[in-house]
Amino acid sequence: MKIVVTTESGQPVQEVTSDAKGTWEVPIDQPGSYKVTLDTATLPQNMAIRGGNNQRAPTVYEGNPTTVLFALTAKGEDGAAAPDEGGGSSAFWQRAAQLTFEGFNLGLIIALAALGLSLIYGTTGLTNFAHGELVTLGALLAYLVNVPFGLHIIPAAVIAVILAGGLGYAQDRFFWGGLRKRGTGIIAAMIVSIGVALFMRYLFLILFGGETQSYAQYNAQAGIEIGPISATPKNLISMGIELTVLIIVGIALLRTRTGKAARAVADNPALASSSGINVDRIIRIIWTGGGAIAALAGIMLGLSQNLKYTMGQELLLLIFAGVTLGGLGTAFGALVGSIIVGLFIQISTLWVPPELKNVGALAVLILVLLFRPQGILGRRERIG
Amino acid sequence: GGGSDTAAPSSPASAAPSSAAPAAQGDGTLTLGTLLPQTGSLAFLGPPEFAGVDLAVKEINEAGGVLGKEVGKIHTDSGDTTTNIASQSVDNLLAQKADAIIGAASSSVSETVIDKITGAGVVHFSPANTSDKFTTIADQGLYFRTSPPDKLQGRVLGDLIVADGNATVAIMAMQDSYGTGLADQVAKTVQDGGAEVVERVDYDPKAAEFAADIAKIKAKNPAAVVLIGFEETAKVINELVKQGLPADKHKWYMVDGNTSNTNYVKMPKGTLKGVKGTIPGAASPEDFQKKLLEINPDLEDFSYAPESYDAANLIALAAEAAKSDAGTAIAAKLAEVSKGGEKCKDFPSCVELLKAGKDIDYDGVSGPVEFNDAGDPAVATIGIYEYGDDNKYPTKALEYRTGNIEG
Amino acid sequence: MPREPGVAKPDPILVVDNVVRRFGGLTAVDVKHVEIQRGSITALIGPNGAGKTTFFNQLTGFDTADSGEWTFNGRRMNGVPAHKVARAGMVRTFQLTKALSRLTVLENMRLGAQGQSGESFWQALLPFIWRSQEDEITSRADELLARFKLDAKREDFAGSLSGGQRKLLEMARALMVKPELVMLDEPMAGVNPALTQSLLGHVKDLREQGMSVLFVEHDMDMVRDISDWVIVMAQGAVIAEGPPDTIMSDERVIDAYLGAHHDAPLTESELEQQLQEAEEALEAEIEEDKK
Amino acid sequence: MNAVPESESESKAAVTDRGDHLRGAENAVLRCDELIAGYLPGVNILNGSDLYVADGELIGIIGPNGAGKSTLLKAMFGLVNIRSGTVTLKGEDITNMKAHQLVSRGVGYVPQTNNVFPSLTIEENLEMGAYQAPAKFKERFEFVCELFPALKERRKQRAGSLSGGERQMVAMARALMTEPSVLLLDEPSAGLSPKLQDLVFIQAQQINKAGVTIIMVEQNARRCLQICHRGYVLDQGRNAYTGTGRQLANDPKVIELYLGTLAKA
Amino acid sequence: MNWDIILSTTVKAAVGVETVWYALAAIGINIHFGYTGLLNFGQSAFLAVAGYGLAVTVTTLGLPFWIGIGVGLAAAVLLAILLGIPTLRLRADYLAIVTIAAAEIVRLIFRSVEFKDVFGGSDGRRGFSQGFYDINPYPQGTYGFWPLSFNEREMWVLSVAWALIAISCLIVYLLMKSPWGRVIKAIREDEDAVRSLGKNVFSYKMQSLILGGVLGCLGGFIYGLATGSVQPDIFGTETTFFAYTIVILGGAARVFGPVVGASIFWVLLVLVNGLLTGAVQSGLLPFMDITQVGPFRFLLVGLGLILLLVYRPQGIFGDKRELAINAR
Ligand SMILES: Nc1ncnc2c1ncn2[C@@H]1O[C@H](COP(=O)(O)OP(=O)(O)OP(=O)(O)O)[C@@H](O)[C@H]1O
Ligand SMILES: Nc1ncnc2c1ncn2[C@@H]1O[C@H](COP(=O)(O)OP(=O)(O)OP(=O)(O)O)[C@@H](O)[C@H]1O
Ligand SMILES: [Mg+2]
Ligand SMILES: [Mg+2]
Repeated sequence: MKIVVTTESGQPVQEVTSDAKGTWEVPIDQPGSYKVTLDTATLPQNMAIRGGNNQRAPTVYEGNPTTVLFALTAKGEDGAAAPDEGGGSSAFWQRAAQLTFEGFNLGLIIALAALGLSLIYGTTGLTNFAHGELVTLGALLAYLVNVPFGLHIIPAAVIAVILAGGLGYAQDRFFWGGLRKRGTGIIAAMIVSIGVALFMRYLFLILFGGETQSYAQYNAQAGIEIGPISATPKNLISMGIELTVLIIVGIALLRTRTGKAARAVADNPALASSSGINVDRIIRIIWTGGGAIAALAGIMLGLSQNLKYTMGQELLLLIFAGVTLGGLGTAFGALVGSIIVGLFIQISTLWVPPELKNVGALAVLILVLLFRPQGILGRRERIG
Repeated sequence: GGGSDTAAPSSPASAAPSSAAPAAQGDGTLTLGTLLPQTGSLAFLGPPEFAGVDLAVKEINEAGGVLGKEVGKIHTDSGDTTTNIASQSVDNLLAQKADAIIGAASSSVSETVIDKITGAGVVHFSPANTSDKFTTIADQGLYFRTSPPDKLQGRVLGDLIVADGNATVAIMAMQDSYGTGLADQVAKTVQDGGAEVVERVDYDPKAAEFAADIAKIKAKNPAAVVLIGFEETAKVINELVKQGLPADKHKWYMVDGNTSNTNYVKMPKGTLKGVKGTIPGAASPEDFQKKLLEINPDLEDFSYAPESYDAANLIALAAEAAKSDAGTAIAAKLAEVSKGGEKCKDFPSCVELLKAGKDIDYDGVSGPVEFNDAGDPAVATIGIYEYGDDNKYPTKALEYRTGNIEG
Repeated sequence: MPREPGVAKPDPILVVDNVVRRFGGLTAVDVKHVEIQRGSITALIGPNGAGKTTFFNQLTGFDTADSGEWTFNGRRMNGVPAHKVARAGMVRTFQLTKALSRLTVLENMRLGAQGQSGESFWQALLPFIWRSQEDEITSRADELLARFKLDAKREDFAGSLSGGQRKLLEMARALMVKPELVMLDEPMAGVNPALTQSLLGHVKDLREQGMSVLFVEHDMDMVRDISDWVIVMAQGAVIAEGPPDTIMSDERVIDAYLGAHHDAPLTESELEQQLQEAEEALEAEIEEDKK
Repeated sequence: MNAVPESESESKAAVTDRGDHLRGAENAVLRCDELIAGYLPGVNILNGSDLYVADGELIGIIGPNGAGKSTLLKAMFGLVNIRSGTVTLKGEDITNMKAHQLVSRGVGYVPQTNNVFPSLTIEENLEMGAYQAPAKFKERFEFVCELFPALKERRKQRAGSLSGGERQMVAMARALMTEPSVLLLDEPSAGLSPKLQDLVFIQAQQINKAGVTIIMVEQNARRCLQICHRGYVLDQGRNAYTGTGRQLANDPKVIELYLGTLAKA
Repeated sequence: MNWDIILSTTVKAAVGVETVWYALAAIGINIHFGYTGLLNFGQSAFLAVAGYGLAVTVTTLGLPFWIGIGVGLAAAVLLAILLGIPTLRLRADYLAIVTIAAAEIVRLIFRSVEFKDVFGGSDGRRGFSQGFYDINPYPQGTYGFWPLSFNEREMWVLSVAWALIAISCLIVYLLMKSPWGRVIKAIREDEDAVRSLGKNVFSYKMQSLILGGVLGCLGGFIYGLATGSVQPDIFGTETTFFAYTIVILGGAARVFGPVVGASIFWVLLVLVNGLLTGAVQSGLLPFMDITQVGPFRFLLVGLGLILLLVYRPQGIFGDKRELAINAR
């Protein structure tokens, strides 16, 4: 193939013919802009330049080679070679399918994290800004057991969830319970939770460092194709676990005696106590469960997205959005709301740039609340 | 830990804080302040940067210090813009009569404090700012940086991509001045070279996950994927592999921010095989990294350690050359010691030359660092590295390219 | 006047037509036609869950009726927001009290006064504009507080009041508005009888001054004592209307609402009888248990 | 103890006297001695109340608004912090014991306000009433539904949407779910229709006949005094008068200050 | 340890730039949350639109400084109205999340590559403060006495800021003593009751939102002018959280609460930092690395916040009685 190199103004520099591999080289003695033209007549038969343009305008800098590329495609395939334009609609739907899946994937993790928040909010009225840190805690505990101790991630996760449950218990036993006893108001408690969040987050930073880490297993697992979707086995199993936990907890709250007692405590602790419910015990159960569930959410997040000391904090806004959207204080509300948040984040990227993906989800949150001020599953209170 | 604590008789002897004396006079002791992230979203960059400065100060003091006195250093936290404590840290440094401040990592943080620092006649020297604003900013000639030259790096990387025969390229860039600056340059070079940028995604590094971003790239099925970012790239790679864009089917390219020998080792063997990355600096980073590990054995990431190290050395040399530790005096000499003279590669050898009355040209670990009038590096060397089966890159680069940054 | 539900009154202040409110399958309110006489005290009675409070909510704009319309002083009021209803002169109290907890009792009272120039943003910044009006409001509030036996609590937070005191504050605060029609939802439930009695005197005074009163109450002594007219609701609908005495001897009302021991307080013998009944029932129960 | 109005000699009801209390309280099921309690630091609402109730007795407490009646019940039931004084149940000191512990000792309580769980259904509300004895739920549920048939139809309705009177029924029913041996009722008849008020008073008597000790706070003072064995008049956190129900009801001073003459008219 | 430095930086922090702009933000929050009971977690958005309004007007559009201030104020009012219309009907907890969401949307848009030409992406904008310093009455030099010393620029910013704080406090004081303030506080307690007394609750809430937004947005100006630049990330949720912390520290619904709270907050941050750095450098804390001072400081701040609220839940100026009423 013949290639003509000229300066920007058209002054000829050299003509070369490419070698068998299709490469060529032109020495030049001055940096600057050049024009490189490929003589299409010299192309092999049945071949064409991708995109059709046979001119390139590279800038050459002192001391460095500059490469130009004439990508060739079989003639006639030129149109099809640009699937981004021609085959647009099927690619669009494939992406939409993938994004829907990702929406559920993310939504379920949010839901799991939101469940813990919602439970604790429900029973104690505490808007826990440290909940993100509980999520991080679970992930880091599992890391601790998994990497330095070398235990496989599955038993490590089990241990971490149990530990986190224990820590949840301890947190209420030694901290929040005491505050309740002193009659700390819910606003004051909310600010305290900001303090707890700061404390825990920076403790993590000191102990764990600022870098991103990953578990020893299932890292960068290859995806498998399921129809239009590609997913990793770990995703699918995680989603199964998440859904199971969510449904079990949701039903337990509605059906079991302790679950009902938890809702009673949420409504009116003094009356619950008057009915013979040990309020502190119920709250401790909720903290234990909430801590454990948050930890599980953290581990799931860590499995799919690696670990960092701010991982929970970065999810917190989405968690709040999920809880609120569903209706504060209901378990299934947290599930529905979170999945909607997850779906909107992902699917909105079909139209908005991914850097603004949270904008779409948050805007939907605002819109929904405009029409249903009590959230999707929440109920209006009667007046009077 | 590490030996960093030993060499820190930090406060100047004559510390009586008299407000009347402008800091510009100098007090005979060169005091380096650092304003680097101990907290915030760039906290992972803090340890290597601090270690770089520590290493330099250690070497300088072992070589007899500057102007016959040990160099002092004061470390402060720049946080990130969300917490806004940088300005308090600067107050603190100025109160302690720092003559030059090394920092910040984030361009945004630097912007919030540059007026304050340069207003006090102190050198503001960033190892990591890449925003092009600083080229034109009103800095009274006191702002410098050794940060990776993204124009040259972008050109080298872009050319590499074209040379590898990739006709379609997708760019996944972290959304800040570093990422977008580099991405713009890569995109331009790639397009000039005849390949097509089929997708460009700017992502928020704080996002919980990157599934949608990768899905967008996947839809265009590019031959090459350029990953521009920091350590969150590990998450991006997870997602690439998951969505069926592995390195053996699509070529991945990385940049200095994420070409790492520690971040990806836990991934399955061969995940990064054949991936190429560019890192500024002529020498293999390996030796330097060993020295850093003596300073801080916990280091896992080495980003900007060379730049920080060079910054400290250059300031010390400039002070020595100016025979003064005053900020303005140092600033006046910084360009001179960085270029045009006898080449030398570390503080002891350079200072020898200076003492012998020679003109020097310091070539650092991060590259040849020659300052132009704006205080930006003018020349740089970029190494191109390739990952092996063990998800690590070898000490030896495939190729080094040196060039003028502006072209 | 005839006693059928929905009779026309000579000078009605409030006229209600076909107000319906459903909650799911339950029709809480379904009032065909009702008129409230100006300058009189009208009682609204009916079993629990008859829809009295819900009816109040519709009329005062706190809830939206499914259908229906009503006029106050000849002005159509459906769809009018709550605060405009109140400004028009129709003020209600709440059955489950709404004390403004972290305001003092006095501030609660002052809030009720209408037309305060200091409530507009710009005038609020200039105290001399509203100072004298504030003084006048305060003295009126103090008068009412004394009458409602809340003067000792004047400077306390309303949140620290007892259940009965809250009821009193709720009513006193509504009177601060100087409404044309005041709608009281069980104002005296939980208020001690001696005080109730003195307050009834006050309400009668207000009637003399031309105020109209519509109130819900389960205390028949009180209803009999002060009301000029009684409206009976059951299952959302108005089932009877009339002067207190006639209503209270109405079989249907006794059946649905008053029960057997409604009229005078129990005599000794009645009490004995009641005890006996109770005992018998109990024994029967015990018998049954044994089986 | 402070002085009370001078008219002691004429009144049939006795002005409270500590000696009487100590004598009467010897075999009491539940007794309070010199209770001092309050909500806000430094402000005492109860100023040394004494009260006792013997086994199987029905006690009425009346008094003006804000006298501390509800506070007294709450203090006995562990819902207000007692600053000094003691509460004794069947010889056991239960001062400041938690409410749920008292429930397991057979005490039941119906609060004056906020007495239902608004987001639970009626049925769940009642289930919470039987929290410590779930096995009995079915049987007791049938029993309370007979008392208040309205509840059975609505068992799936959320208590938060109920009318004032309906809530009161739920509150009463919830306390009856446990079959308590001592029952504290705070204005159980408030907000109920006359017919149901009757029912409440009759039921109270019936339950009492079956051996349950009852302490009842009422503003429907006449009715209350008619059925109770003994009554206390509370004023400013102290017992002003005590006596049998009939004594109190006919005491001119009590009538003037607390009962009013309305009902007689 | 160098006590002189620690002390002087600490005293400086008590009146410094951070303190003043956080105080202004907190004064706004105090109006929203302390007095009206609006859980506005989007205060940072008010600061952001003001700062960016000024910056974009001056840099992108090239208009004079004073027009920039006007645009910033107008943007804050507009934001309050836009935010208020959908949210003021919501229950407090819902309002909180919606305002956080709105503030995040504002921030994400300001930092996006998509709108980089207007807002400058993640690096923000600079070079708009000249008009402000042009009217600086202080000649060049150093002002103040030990341990406070400021250059003429800082002096000018601080003078203006403290004047704004004084005016804001006066406004808050006058308003909250007035019947207007009574309505506002009553809304905090129970909207329905206020409605039943004939007050237009929505309108009052909107007035409160606008007032708090405008006073808060002054903090955005001060920040922008003092640093000479605006960045999107400074206007994230942390800023709002810290401002809330400041309000609670000082005592909610107290006129000087936010001002005192802001001083204490920054004094604590700087003092802890100074002490820790000093201690580490002089080898008192052998287990700690100097680079861990940053995180450790925030850890202590978290701890301090917890302890303060545990032992003085009403804040410095707050009224304990109010808390007891509100306890759940
Ligand atoms: N928001 C609601 N959702 C469902 N049902 C409701 C709601 N509000 C009221 N109800 C039902 O409507 C009926 C009427 O209630 P309302 O409060 O009006 O009764 P009332 O006549 O005031 O009774 P009371 O004398 O007990 O106060 C009741 O059966 C109640 O359960
Ligand atoms: N939560 C509280 N906080 C502070 N003070 C309170 C609180 N509850 C009640 N009080 C005060 O305690 C006193 C007694 O209240 P309590 O509720 O015991 O009165 P009561 O006798 O039951 O009155 P009522 O007949 O009106 O129900 C009142 O003066 C009231 O102001
Ligand atoms: Mg009612
Ligand atoms: Mg009471």
